[in-house]
Amino acid sequence: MFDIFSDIFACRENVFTRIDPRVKMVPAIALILSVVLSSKVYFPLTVLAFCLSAMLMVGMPIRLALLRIAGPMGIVAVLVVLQAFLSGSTPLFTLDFLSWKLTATEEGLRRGILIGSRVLGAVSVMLLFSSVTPAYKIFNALRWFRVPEGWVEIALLVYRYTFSLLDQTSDVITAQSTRLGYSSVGKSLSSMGVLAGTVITRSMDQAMRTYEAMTLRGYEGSMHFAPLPGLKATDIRNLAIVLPLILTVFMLMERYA
Amino acid sequence: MYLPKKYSSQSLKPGDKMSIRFLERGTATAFIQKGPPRMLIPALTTAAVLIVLASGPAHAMHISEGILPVPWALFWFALSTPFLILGLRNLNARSKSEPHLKAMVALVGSAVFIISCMPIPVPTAGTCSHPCGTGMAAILIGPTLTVLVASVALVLQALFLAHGGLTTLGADIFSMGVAGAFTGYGVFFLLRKLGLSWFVAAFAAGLISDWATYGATSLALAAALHSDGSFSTMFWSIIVAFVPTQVPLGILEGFITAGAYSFIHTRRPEYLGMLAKGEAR
Amino acid sequence: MTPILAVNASGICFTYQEGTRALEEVDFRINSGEFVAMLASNGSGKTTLIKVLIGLLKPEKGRVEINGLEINSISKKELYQQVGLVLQNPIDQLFAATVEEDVAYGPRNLGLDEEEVQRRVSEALECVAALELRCRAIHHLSFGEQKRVSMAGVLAMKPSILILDEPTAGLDPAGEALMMRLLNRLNREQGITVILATHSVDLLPLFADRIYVLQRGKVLKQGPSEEIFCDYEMITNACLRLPYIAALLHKLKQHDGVPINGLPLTIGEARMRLLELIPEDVIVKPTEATN
Amino acid sequence: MTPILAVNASGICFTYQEGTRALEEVDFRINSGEFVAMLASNGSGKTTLIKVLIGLLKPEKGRVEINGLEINSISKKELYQQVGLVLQNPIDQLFAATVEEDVAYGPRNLGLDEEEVQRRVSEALECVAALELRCRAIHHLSFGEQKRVSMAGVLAMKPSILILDEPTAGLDPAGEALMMRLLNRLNREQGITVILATHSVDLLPLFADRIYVLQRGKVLKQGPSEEIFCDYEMITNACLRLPYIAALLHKLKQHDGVPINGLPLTIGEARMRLLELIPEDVIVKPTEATN
Ligand SMILES: Nc1ncnc2c1ncn2[C@@H]1O[C@H](COP(=O)(O)OP(=O)(O)OP(=O)(O)O)[C@@H](O)[C@H]1O
Ligand SMILES: Nc1ncnc2c1ncn2[C@@H]1O[C@H](COP(=O)(O)OP(=O)(O)OP(=O)(O)O)[C@@H](O)[C@H]1O
Ligand SMILES: [Mg+2]
Ligand SMILES: [Mg+2]
Repeated sequence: MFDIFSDIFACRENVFTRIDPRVKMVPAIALILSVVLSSKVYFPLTVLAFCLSAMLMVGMPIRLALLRIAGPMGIVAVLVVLQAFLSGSTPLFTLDFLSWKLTATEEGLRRGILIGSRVLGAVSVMLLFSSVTPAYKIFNALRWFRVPEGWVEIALLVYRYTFSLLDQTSDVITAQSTRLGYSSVGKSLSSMGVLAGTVITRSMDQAMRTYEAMTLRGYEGSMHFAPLPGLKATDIRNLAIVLPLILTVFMLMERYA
Repeated sequence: MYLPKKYSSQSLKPGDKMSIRFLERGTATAFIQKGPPRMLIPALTTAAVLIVLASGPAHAMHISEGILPVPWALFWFALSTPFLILGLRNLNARSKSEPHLKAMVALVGSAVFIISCMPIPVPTAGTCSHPCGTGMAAILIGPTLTVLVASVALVLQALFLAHGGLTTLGADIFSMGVAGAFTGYGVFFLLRKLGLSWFVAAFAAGLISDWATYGATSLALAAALHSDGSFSTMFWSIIVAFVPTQVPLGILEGFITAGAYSFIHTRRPEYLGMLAKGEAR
Repeated sequence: MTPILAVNASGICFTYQEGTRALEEVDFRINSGEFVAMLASNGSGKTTLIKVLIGLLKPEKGRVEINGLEINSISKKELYQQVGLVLQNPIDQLFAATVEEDVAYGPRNLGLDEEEVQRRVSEALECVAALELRCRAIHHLSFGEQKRVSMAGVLAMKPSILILDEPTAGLDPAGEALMMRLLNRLNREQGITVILATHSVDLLPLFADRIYVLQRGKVLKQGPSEEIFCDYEMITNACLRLPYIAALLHKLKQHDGVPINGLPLTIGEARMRLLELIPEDVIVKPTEATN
Repeated sequence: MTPILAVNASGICFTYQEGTRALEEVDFRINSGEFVAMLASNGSGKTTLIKVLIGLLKPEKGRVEINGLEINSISKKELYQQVGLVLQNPIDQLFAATVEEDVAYGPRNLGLDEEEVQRRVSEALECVAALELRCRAIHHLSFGEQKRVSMAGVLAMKPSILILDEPTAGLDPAGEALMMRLLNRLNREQGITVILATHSVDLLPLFADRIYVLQRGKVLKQGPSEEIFCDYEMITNACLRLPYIAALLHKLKQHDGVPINGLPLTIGEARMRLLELIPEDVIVKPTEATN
């Protein structure tokens, strides 16, 4: 679990990481919105294919890309089943489940697949976006979109310390499991309570030390951020190309595919 | 404000076309006449499916990106934004007199985030799932700040783990942050007022906040997904489907919250005082 | 037949999920009862190797045997009764409220009865010279005491192999010496195999039977400390240095042409070698030799 | 008139809330431009003293002056522009997401304009030889890099006094040497007063002008390193030890009766002294002396 938690790809040099995060954010949101609005599976699936190949292109191992998409895949499967059995009217096939008969419907299945494709498409956009943009850049960019600075300040601190707390947490888990703290359900429970307590007290200790360190460098209750640089003309030009492109592809696929 | 029509028609009439399709056998028809059990069968089905698909429940606490239609996404955003603003106001107001507050809130936030990533075994389903940690956070830093922290954690989870997402952020903030935090805090506060021990109160806070989160998530999911079917069938199916994981998970979360709280209570009581300012203890 | 090795890891490769290649074809073989040091600079893969040895990380390639048994073939319980791991940071390892409870944590998880648990706690605390700390609260212990107690917690599981990640990091000289002597005693008296990861070189020659030098996830060289520290180039290559004493004598030998046999690594040895060179008549009134 | 002292603390007493008496009548006086080490074993009060010096803890008794001004009489902002503190654990100190932001944090809080902030960031990073890390995320840095960056963050405030809590703890030999050379350069080239707390003795003689030895919150002795390490008893008393080189020569002198003047503390010095003693005819073909 903790292993997936890494933003090393986002810190590599490539075409995508060089783009200003504010500029990346706009098409990402546009993509997600149009995926969610789409009424046919083609557009979401195109987006999924595009994002997956882009992820591979920026050097993410296939295994990791699949691992990241595995969770949503599970949800998709559930969704398809849920929709197939719980909505629609045209019977497709019937299952004997214990003593009951369950009927899957065509509309339900369709709808399930549509929603499933939306999930995969939208999630893959998120994943691509996060694997080419470090979270701190996203948070900083959010200031430009008028997200309150207090929120950004908290988010940046959370982001920073999550990594070091994770290391400590995994050390505590290591120590517990080598002393057989997870060898039965009961023990796991109490070990986990202790773990949660340890993580929280650690985090509070860290908070006090961090606050001390911040004071030493002149902190007086709120952070001073660097001014955001102005948008470049090329960025705006690129946006002017990409956004209509997304829109056109979306429209075409909705209408003709 | 856009509100889908069927949102208000929550009750399912006996003999509803939809549920009958599942109950062709005579033995089962008896259920149709009564109340909630008529949801049993679709629910059991979904439960079975969910249990088979181990990753489903693990991620199900957050609504995945792409599930909510745009109007619903906006609706949930509108619902949770006031709470976020409240949290930010609270933060800014308090951090003048308590300059360490921001660091504290942020670090408790990362702790909660990490705890919510801890895989915990769910005995009944034979799978792993994750606690929410919002009940814990609510006891420690209060509900409004918890909403704030949950929103940050959700954004990070959406970015790093593909749990939840951008369009569903509003709904997720509502279920994790608002529903989880306020109920957890309320229960803790109430039980302490009633003179129960803090262990019981913390346990209940963890349990109730977990269940409230799950209730709110099911509500949002059902509202978005029921399409031409009935809202309440969908809602109860989802509820019942999650029962095998969420009931034990809620209890586990209760234990973890109580364990963690007693850990802090015995080792570092000064922090409890520092954060809650004696409110809930 | 060859005797069963305490640790037999061969061809271990490990890559972290995001692609950091942390171990590359590492062979690591420790005999029962040996005292072996893993010497490497920061980020060379010591901790990763340890985690692989103890089954916490699954290697991509390669095979790890503990006391002759493949680690995946035995249960966690059996495994952790044989191998104990002491982490670098003692507070990660001390999670109970008092010393006694913490040391008893492992034995209790083994399902031993209370009497046996208490016996083990006393024994383990005695091993690390911390019996008098028994009833103290963990967060009132000093850093050195915490280190020793965290070791006791592992010893109470009665492992035959003890793996320590930087046991002397952060300790003052007295604590460092105490810790090394403790480890030495456990090794000599109880026959426990000791494997330690470290990047401090000065104390090793006195204690370690054998040293593995790692760099960027590869084993650069392994052998007894005399052999290791002879290879000046390899050592500097690995971002390490000679022990101070060896560095002095190395300089004397290489740059000043003083003829010294071999390369003394410890104070005692260096004294002997130097005394051989210094004319007797210079020495004034040798007081009673107290070694 | 006497010159203004960089740090002038007198009669400092400090007791922690739960009753640990951490400092007792400590006098601590540092001249401008000095390189002073605070040498003490674990738990002797080094960190506490540092926190008192920088105003994070209020002493019960005693008075602290920085550059001639009582610390309570000036604003925090002024104080922290004069004194910088580098904490032991870089994780505590690096709270921003990237190196650049972290180093810029202090200057921004000083209210400088963006250009000046950027200039200071570059300068500070250059001082610690970390310019190429500028755009990296903090959590991707190695431990040694983190230490240097955390120092840069403090240097960007342009303090005239730099206090470091165990700057070399946890670093491998190469990192340790790099850090000490950096500090030495800051001290010699920029005239920054350096005060460091440590319990590793071997590197001090090379760098420190003066050493304060603390024990249980009291100053045991202070003076140049030659004086300090002459007092073998005091050193062992304080749970410390002689540097290895000094220990070797001490043994040779005390136990073997080899007549050595004074007590060489560094490899260079020891080489000279030993060469004086070894007869010329023993030395074989001295190759070209490369110091
Ligand atoms: N959880 C992790 N995820 C990704 N990379 C990691 C992780 N842990 C360690 N690494 C990388 O693997 C390499 C080896 O790290 P490791 O911690 O094993 O080194 P080490 O020798 O123990 O170093 P140190 O002396 O600093 O403890 C390093 O390059 C490190 O950055
Ligand atoms: N926050 C605290 N509350 C109570 N006692 C403390 C606290 N911090 C330190 N002490 C105690 O004060 C004494 C001095 O501690 P201090 O941290 O100053 O030592 P140190 O020389 O920095 O040690 P180390 O080398 O381990 O960092 C110790 O006995 C310690 O237990
Ligand atoms: Mg390590
Ligand atoms: Mg200290």
